[in-house]
Amino acid sequence: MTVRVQEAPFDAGAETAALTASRTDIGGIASFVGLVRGEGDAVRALTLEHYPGMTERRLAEIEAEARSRWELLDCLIIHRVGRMLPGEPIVLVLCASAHRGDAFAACQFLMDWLKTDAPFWKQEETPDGTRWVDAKESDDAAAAKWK
Amino acid sequence: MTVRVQEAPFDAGAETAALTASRTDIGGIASFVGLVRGEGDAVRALTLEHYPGMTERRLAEIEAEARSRWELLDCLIIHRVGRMLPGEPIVLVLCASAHRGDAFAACQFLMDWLKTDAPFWKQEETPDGTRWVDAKESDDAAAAKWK
Amino acid sequence: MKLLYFAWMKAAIGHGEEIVDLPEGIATVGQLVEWLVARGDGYARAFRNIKVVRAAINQQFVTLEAPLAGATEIAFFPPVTGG
Amino acid sequence: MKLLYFAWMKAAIGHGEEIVDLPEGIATVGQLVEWLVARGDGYARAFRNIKVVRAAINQQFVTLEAPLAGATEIAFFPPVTGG
Repeated sequence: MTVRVQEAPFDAGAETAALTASRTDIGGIASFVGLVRGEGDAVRALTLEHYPGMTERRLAEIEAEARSRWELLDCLIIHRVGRMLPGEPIVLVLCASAHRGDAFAACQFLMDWLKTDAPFWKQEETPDGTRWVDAKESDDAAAAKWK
Repeated sequence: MTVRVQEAPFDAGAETAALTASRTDIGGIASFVGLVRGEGDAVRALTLEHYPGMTERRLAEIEAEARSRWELLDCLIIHRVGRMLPGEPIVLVLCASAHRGDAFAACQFLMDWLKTDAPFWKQEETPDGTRWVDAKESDDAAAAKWK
Repeated sequence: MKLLYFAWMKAAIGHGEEIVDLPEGIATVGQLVEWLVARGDGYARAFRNIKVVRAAINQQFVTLEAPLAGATEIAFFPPVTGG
Repeated sequence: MKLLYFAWMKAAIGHGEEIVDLPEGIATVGQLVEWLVARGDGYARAFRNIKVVRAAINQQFVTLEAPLAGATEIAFFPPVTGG
């Protein structure tokens, strides 16, 4: 059960291997990697700002909520901050369970809540300058279905 | 859009990296790795038998069905056959999309259909000898919800 | 016509593959099963619980009512347990 | 009392952090916002559309009606866009 906020890129494969190392009770691992989309050439870079302290606290709370709802054997959230280029990974969520249903549901729940309940903000570098990304109503709707 | 049936283990991280290499249109990759569970010491090894030819054909059909239902930028299914030990990976499904909802749904759909519609059979080695694993009604129910 | 058997059906029958010449009058998968069951105890054991037996003609799932016309490869197997 | 601003609110106000001494009579987050808005154009711009402004007291989300009692760190920010 780990939450990390970091500037460095992550290696999803190595994180998965670390999670499964020397144990034989995990039946499945559902995971999600979010990447910077270039939108053609419209986005040249993305900078993630966050609220240090509150971010880690909210991620831990969201992760604890997931563990209370589903049978999880392990769980990992890594969210990057700082500047990153199109194609680079932003976020990783791994959920390990004995059964796939719990792993899938928890992973999707964590991503939906991350999008609406963790204090991160995205700023895009475009050919016309920088702009702050607007929050999406579809993200609020996705998160609301778990309430 | 790739389907592989193989005896060798796979590297989920390397497969993910290959899928995203040199492109910037992918917003998210949902993935699932299924592992051999040891059930304490009750399962010492698992052997996967399959129907060569029909397996690849069914996997390709199931994958095409997923692509027709959701907006996928890429998709990968790797299913191992032969003998494997507890903790080893059996199956990998990766679904890449511009948006996470499509990636998650397609990944879950592929796993559900794999469980009920692809000709694989599991045999367990237990302390009391080998036994063929029974099909689960819960898998049929999971697959039926997509019909 | 090539017949294939998998998993515990293969174990019960004793082999996973055979070539057969069907007699006249066997037109469906169900009739083929009846003919096989009459061939010996192994077949009878493999097909004992016909409800759980799955069949495929030329690598496509079919029901027991499916006609054999055009079939070159017929497979019988238990419910699948992959993934 | 420490105030924090993030994203475009920080840009509008010109800094992301400040220590303030509140005058008497400011008891809720909403009253704090009114007091800040009166301090200058940057604040007025940051809080122009109050509906989209989110607030946290001591790193917990709160509404504009929340009392300031016990608050040591108050943050204002736009709707979040992580993940």
